[in-house]
Amino acid sequence: MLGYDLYTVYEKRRLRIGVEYKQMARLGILFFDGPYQKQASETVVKLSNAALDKGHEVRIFCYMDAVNALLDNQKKIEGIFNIEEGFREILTKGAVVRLCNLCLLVRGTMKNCLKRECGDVKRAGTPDLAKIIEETDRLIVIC
Amino acid sequence: MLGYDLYTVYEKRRLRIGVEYKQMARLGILFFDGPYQKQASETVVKLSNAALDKGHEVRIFCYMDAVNALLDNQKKIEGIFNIEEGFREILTKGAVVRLCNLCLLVRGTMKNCLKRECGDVKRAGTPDLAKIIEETDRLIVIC
Amino acid sequence: MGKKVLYFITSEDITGIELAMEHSDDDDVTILLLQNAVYFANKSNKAVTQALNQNKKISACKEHIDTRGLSNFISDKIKLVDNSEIIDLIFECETIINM
Amino acid sequence: MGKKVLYFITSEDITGIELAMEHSDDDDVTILLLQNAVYFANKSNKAVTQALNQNKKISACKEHIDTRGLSNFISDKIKLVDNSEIIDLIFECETIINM
Amino acid sequence: MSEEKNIVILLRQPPHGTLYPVEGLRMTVAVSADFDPITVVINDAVFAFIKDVDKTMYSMHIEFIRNIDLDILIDKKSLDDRGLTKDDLIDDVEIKEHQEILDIIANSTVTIPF
Amino acid sequence: MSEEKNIVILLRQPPHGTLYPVEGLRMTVAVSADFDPITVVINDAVFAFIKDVDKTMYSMHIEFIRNIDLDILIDKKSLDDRGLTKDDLIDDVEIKEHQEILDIIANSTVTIPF
Repeated sequence: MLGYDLYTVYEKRRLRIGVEYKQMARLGILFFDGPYQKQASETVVKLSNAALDKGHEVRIFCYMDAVNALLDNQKKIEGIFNIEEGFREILTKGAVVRLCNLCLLVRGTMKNCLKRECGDVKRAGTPDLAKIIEETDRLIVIC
Repeated sequence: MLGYDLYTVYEKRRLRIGVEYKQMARLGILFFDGPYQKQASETVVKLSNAALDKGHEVRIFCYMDAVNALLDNQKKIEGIFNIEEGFREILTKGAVVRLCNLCLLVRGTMKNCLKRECGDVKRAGTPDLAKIIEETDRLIVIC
Repeated sequence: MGKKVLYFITSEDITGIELAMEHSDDDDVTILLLQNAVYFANKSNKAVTQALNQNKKISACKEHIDTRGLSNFISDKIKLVDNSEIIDLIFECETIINM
Repeated sequence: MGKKVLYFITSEDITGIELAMEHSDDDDVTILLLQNAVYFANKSNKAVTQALNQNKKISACKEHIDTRGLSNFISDKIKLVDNSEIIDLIFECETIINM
Repeated sequence: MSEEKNIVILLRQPPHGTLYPVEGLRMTVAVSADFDPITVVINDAVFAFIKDVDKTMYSMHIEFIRNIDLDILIDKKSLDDRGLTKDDLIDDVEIKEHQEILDIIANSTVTIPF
Repeated sequence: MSEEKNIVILLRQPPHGTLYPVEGLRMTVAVSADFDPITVVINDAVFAFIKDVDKTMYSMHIEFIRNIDLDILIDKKSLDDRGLTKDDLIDDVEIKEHQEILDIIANSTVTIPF
């Protein structure tokens, strides 16, 4: 929700101050890997934070194992970057997160993901990635 | 439970018929990958089935993402080998499955795994892998 | 002949095959390819061709070759084995080198 | 100069660097290395040395270089960038080739 | 904005053992509603299009992509490296010289790897 | 039975970006209660033992392994391939010629890769 509110703000800002808007752009992020096995989900969180802190908008599509990055109850362990906390933070800052529905279903993790009260996180289909590509200025893929 | 009962049977059989016992051996399996991203969990199920069908005993240690192979509610999708069903089958046939406790905790999937009524599946620590190595005749690792 | 050794190769890391090729000829070495490691069985793969020339035994999981449609692309010298034969091979060998 | 192109390389697949090296000199090409792709920045890596000789720009994620303790092993010609600079680079380039 | 974006879906991983190439094709299909994505096939992903490979998960997507006249382009260099030829492949794909593949990637707005 | 088993824990992946090498060392520690595992380090895993690498997750295991007098052996060939020398590494490891590494693996009962 927050993400789309920010979007409205940017649009208004664009109409108002033109050039300045250019520095506020929209970043799309796609990734495939689950947390704790590979670094991708940590990189997604850190780059999202950097983009959000610079005033950009961030829209993330979690594909395949990446849906598990949004699981609830990830235990904090010293020395390991907690992925759930990372996603909670960027959701609070307005990031939009879409989770591949079919990927959740097949893995049996449909019911254990972060809920809407954490921010604009929703189940989605592959067409939603097309939408993210269409509505953002750049798409990066974290392998 | 069944696994350990079979173990007792084999021990008795060893004492009774000596040589014949050699054909009933114990296979340890270690793997690291979750379901649906890589083939490892499917291979584990198929090799376990083959070993169990030949009368061998099978003890599996699920490390890192592999713990997610035992998640409940994995939706059946046509054309995709259902990993939950595969593990339910080998558990019924007496396979022993141990899940790395810390790996479950950090992933937030502790409460969603197959329960004891499915067979001898339990949370465990790395010392339990040492035990599996000690108590089996061969250890294979599926990468 | 020394002991029977099985290189049990399930990953696409060529290191396993390289190690097997460097393994002492005193032992009876079999290289078993599974999962995407079966692509190493492709005739155009130099390491495997060299291993075959060195008279190392190479087997590959039949199901994994078939799914990938590779049966026409692999050398005749590679033995295709089913899951039951793989289990036998595992227990026949005294040493298992997983890769 | 043509357009600005970013090779955004986050995987340990050398193909991304090979493609970048074959990219037309008409464009302004930057290769950005992240995650374990930063190992390609090692001085002893031939592909990256060649890319530097071709005057391709190479950047690497500073945090990922530091965690891996690689700062003494990489060429001076590789620019270390923080996450904020990575975001700027992404928006400066018109084409993003992810690998 | 959408008309200006040239999207390349880059398949690079082998067809079985991971779901990457099949998910890549699924993405080509999904993205085709808004764009005209080009599917480019390099490295071990070329094995996804040999005649005898199990296509249970693939055929639906390949057929859809052919029916809407989008291209699946195979890198000839990747074929050569693997000792494969045109005759080994199904008819629904087109083989391109390596330089053409490079040009297509260079002219994309975004390349998405699978 | 347990005394006869020679276990090699084979580290082959880089130290960060995946948890494989640290999990491998954790396994060496766990297995050391019942066996005398040898940790063998090849390929990009050698980077886990350079001086400047972040060892937050590693140091505890490395210290434990040293304290119980188990060996961490580094393949010299893997070092050479990466332009690394003994001076780049921490003191708790031992460099072995490639042939010795091969012999140790050949003489194992089971080699477990990470």
